[in-house]
Amino acid sequence: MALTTDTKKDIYRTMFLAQAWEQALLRLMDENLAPASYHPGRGSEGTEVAATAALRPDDYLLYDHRGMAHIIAKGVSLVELFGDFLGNDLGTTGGLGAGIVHVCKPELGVLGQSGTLGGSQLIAAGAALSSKLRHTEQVTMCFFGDGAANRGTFHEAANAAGAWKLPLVFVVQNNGWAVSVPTSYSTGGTFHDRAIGYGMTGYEVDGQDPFAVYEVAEEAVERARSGGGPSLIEAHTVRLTGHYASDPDGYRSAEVRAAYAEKDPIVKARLMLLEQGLATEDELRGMEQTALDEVQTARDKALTGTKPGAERLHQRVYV
Amino acid sequence: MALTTDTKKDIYRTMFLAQAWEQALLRLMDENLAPASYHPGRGSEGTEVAATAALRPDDYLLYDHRGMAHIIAKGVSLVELFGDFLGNDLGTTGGLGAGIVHVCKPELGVLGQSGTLGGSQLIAAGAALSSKLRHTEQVTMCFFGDGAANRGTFHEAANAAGAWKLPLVFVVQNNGWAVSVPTSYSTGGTFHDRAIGYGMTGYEVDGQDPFAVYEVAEEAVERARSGGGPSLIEAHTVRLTGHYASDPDGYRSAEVRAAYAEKDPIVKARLMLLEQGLATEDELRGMEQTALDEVQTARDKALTGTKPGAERLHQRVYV
Amino acid sequence: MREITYMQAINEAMAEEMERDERVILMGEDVGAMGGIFGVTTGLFDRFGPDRVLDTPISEMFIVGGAVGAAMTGLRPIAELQFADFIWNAADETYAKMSKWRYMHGGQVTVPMVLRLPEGATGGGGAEHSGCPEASMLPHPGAHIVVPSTPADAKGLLKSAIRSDDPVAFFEHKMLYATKGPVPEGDHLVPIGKADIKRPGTDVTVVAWGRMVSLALQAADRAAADGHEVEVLDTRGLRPLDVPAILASVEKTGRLLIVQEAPKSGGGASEIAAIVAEEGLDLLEAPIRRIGAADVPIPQNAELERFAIPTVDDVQVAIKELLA
Amino acid sequence: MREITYMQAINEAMAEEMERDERVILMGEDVGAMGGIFGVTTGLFDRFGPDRVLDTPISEMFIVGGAVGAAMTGLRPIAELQFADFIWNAADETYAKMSKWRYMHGGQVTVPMVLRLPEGATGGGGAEHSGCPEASMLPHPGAHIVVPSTPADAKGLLKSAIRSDDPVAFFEHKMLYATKGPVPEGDHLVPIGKADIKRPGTDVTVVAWGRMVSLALQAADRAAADGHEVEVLDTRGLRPLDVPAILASVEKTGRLLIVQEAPKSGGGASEIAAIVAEEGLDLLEAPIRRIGAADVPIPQNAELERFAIPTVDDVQVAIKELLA
Ligand SMILES: Cc1ncc(C[n+]2csc(CCOP(=O)(O)OP(=O)(O)O)c2C)c(N)n1
Ligand SMILES: Cc1ncc(C[n+]2csc(CCOP(=O)(O)OP(=O)(O)O)c2C)c(N)n1
Ligand SMILES: [Mg+2]
Ligand SMILES: [Mg+2]
Repeated sequence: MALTTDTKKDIYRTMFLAQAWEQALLRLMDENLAPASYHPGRGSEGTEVAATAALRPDDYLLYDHRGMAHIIAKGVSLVELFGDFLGNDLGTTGGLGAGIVHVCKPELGVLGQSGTLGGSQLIAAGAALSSKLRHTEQVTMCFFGDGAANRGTFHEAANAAGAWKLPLVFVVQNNGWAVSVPTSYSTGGTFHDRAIGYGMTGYEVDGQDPFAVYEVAEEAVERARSGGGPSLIEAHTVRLTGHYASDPDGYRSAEVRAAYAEKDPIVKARLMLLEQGLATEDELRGMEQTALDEVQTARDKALTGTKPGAERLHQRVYV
Repeated sequence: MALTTDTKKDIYRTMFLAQAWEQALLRLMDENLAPASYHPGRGSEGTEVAATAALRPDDYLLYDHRGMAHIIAKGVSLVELFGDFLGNDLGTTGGLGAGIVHVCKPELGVLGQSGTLGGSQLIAAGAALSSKLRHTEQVTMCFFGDGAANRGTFHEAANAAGAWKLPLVFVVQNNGWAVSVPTSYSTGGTFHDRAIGYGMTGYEVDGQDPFAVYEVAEEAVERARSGGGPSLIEAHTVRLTGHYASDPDGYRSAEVRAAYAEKDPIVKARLMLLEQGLATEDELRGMEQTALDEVQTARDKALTGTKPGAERLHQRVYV
Repeated sequence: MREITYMQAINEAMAEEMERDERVILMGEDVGAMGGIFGVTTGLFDRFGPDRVLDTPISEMFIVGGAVGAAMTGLRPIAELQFADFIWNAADETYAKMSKWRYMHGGQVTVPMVLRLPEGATGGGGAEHSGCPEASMLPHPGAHIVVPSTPADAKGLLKSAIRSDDPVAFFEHKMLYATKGPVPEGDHLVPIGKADIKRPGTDVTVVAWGRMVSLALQAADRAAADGHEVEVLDTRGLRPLDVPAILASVEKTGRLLIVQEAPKSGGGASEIAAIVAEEGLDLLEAPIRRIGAADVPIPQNAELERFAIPTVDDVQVAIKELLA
Repeated sequence: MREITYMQAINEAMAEEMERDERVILMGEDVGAMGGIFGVTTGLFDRFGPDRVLDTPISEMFIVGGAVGAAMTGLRPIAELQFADFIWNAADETYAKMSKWRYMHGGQVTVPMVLRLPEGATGGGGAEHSGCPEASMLPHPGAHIVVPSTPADAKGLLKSAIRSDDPVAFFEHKMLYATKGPVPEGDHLVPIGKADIKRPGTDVTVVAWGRMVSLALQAADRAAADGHEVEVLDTRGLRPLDVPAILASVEKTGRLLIVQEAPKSGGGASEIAAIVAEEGLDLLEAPIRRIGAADVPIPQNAELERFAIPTVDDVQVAIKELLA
């Protein structure tokens, strides 16, 4: 799918929606209705939405712990997402979640989350192997941060993907930090260079520019789908907040944080749409209001869900 | 230390000695005096001896499971090595070994072996970190095969080494096979390219040419020692035998094996010494006879050792 | 009935299930052209080809984690780790991904895979190639733990495991590979989680699984010569654990010996002893006895290994002491 | 005596030992400028600098395996995994390298390191951030297993662990970090492997360690109100296990309850129950009782988690039943 004006608008709309959803979640936390453990995605919506937008509905997504924008872009309903965080029966896992949730929606290719970072890299390689062996032309996309990229799991997944030309796209969201540790301190070399050593194509892209992300993602996804093998996209993003919702973020200086604040991909995308004459201010406002209404409706609906009782504990552990 | 004629002769002598020692070990196995589990090193003596020769006595060595040439080159006595295989008190581990042994000689920097491939990569990174923090200018050299290079342990060790510029030299002995699996089937990209992604220098060298190996190893060791950070040397070697002593090697065709037989690094080094006029046939014969005698003496001595009894079982597990 | 080896039984089970269901694939180090380093997968590569029998890189995390991903998306992988000890090289993938993914995600996906784990001491494998880590899976519910002791059980249990929608960790003792026994042809299935009385008796219950069953049977023979009837109960694994069968046997005999090859501490014997001490204490006429390997890393020296690993003599002595 | 928190006690132990011995270094994710995600290493980076307090990459295998290499070559690392569950991400390094390297190499090297493992359920951490895997180390002899329950024990045991030439796995319960208690100033050392009677009693023995000790003490208070004297024996860890102290207590009370936070199957409680069923069966006047978490992956939903994890009520009920 080419990067048409509609695609651009859709990317913007989804970024805005994801952000609005996240604000609503944080409000639920303030109101003590949802548990306060969440890794906000503010700053990385550009990468998450635009890369995911290059996927087909039946492609597989292994999202990461930061934000929910990729999951929203893949089509999981806001009610289900709220339900997962509220821990009630409207969530995809039927109330097992709450906290840093595991969202799972196999019909949409959303396979779930590994709470240990890096676990999803291997599962992604397995899913990609599976679609290759089943000849389904499905592509698997796997998101993770600069920190998680340094787990050995990446090496094993990337090597298998490279050796067997698996239909897999790794997206490294490099926001420069893993909790308090700067990427420059913890990392030798660069992530996109690492691609070469596995016989993969490596891309470096500005994650603040969702349209640029979409273009490389589309190329990588098409390569994967047509049998050309895996790719790795290193997207430079920012973490506009603390690591988790209540992280005081004291290990990053005021200047560092201020510099990041200039790099909001949602602001940037909006500006590009206006400057390139692709949308009017009114149109965008309308779009935004619709998104806010959608979030409000979903929140109201989700709050009507029922929390599971003790009987839920032993369900679905054995078939 | 420059690659003088003496160094070249010493490398040849040690290669020959390692090979003679191995033949004697295989004979012990045939005679049912030593257990028949061993991964012969025939074909990789060039890499193992020449790279190790670039180390100082107090540098650290993490050898691999293939052959004993690196351990011999690092200075462990032949009696001790036989003792480890015979499982008697003359071995470095005092009889705990036998079989695919763990040789350990801290005074010579020989730190031991991880029976699970790849474990030594991490321990090597830790040893290199230790000498860096202790400011001892010791270098750590870590050998492993093409197969073991695909374990996630490598990634974590290489990344830490690259990030912190650790004094570490990885030597990948790429003999094209991991047991029955061709490297080309199991591996994406190349090993020396992988170095780049960690900010390391990567070398590709012909392991059949020990003098070439010495030169890159010396450069890498000196870089490490002077604070220039880690390197990775990919040496192309051959496995002249089956994977382990009694492996029928049926998964490799006669042609493949014949082609490898042409690539004996000992034969090649000998020829180079003669052709370059660095040694005479007589001199080499004398050297070889001395080595054979040395092996015989060591064998006789080692066979006088005593095997441990049941009381050994519970010794040295807690301090 | 025809007799085949434990290894052939396992091979046959895989071949039949791969024939029956094309979603079944096999992946592991050297499982292809070579037929596995122990020969267990011989012939499968030729028969089913490289898209069904995959030689993997030396990447244990990928072998298990990749199989989890494949199992969730329409395949039914049989993944092999070359040695059961390598479960530690893929522990998070085994305990937290294979075993827990389904539950963690609310049952939205199943993870129908079998993880094959050749286990046990063989005379010189050393501390990292001789383990019997089946009990390590107990605190990680979600996967079944199967440990067959005979060729017939190996075949029947593996076929059940491959058909199960739950993940199954399947431990095969390397020293059993060459042992022979009668195995029914065709669709022989053994249910997972049902214990089997391998020898009935009235005086002492010996509970064992995997290779230790044969030690128990040999010791029982010797005890019979002394006039004691030993019941040998093969749990065939550890999860589900057939607690009723264990308690029923102890009720009959009043004396319980549990034999495992793993180090005495922290193994399946401890779990079974604890359960009986909780649920069947009044059935006991003597203290429970456990036999396991010495609590040391297994030495590479085969002679030292012999001192470390349980023997028939150990079992015999314990039986005598229980009857004293 | 002054009162400080469990977390401060741990911090103080590290600071004092780092002051005392410059070979002691600290390595782990976010242990530097941030002071650890739970704040346990606060101030150490400022005090000892980046060559003594190292923020590592997210590479658990390197954290443990690298510490093993550093420990063999002249340093005495304290390595921290951010969550004890991540032991599965470094299992081979922990079980086979840290624990076994010395023995496997004939005692030629020592591996003097401490692996700090923040454990336990905290209300919403889910199946991969809530575990108490101390018992998983039992079948891998070579390392001590320490689990302190009070600030004083935390300080004294950690100082002993840092000075030990054996590797030590040191499990800290996250829910204890903020709890306060009296802690002696200065060189307070607690020997590894000695149990401690946290409350003497004559009617029932409750064996526990880590966070479960406080549940046991609360339940003992309630039992006292009913006129029953419960003895609470804190093993302070699992290896070495103070078996004589356990047997002595059971001899006094005749009744044994073991409480662990880990899932009921395959934990330390099973090991202790098995030992008592072997060595102290005739001391028992009632069946042994074990309490542990439900045998399911811990759900992320904190309300479901509460159903899964042992509570004071559970302990109280079990005590009552044991006395019935
Ligand atoms: C194996 C593992 N190690 C550590 C953690 C704890 N942890 C969760 S998020 C995080 C930081 C991740 O950094 P990065 O991958 O860069 O993603 P970001 O948070 O910056 O988006 C850490 C250390 C974990 N969940 N799993
Ligand atoms: C983690 C782990 N996986 C598998 C093995 C079994 N194994 C021992 S040697 C070997 C092949 C190694 O190949 P390579 O690294 O290329 O070295 P080579 O034998 O060719 O010298 C295998 C699979 C092991 N010891 N450890
Ligand atoms: Mg990051
Ligand atoms: Mg090789």
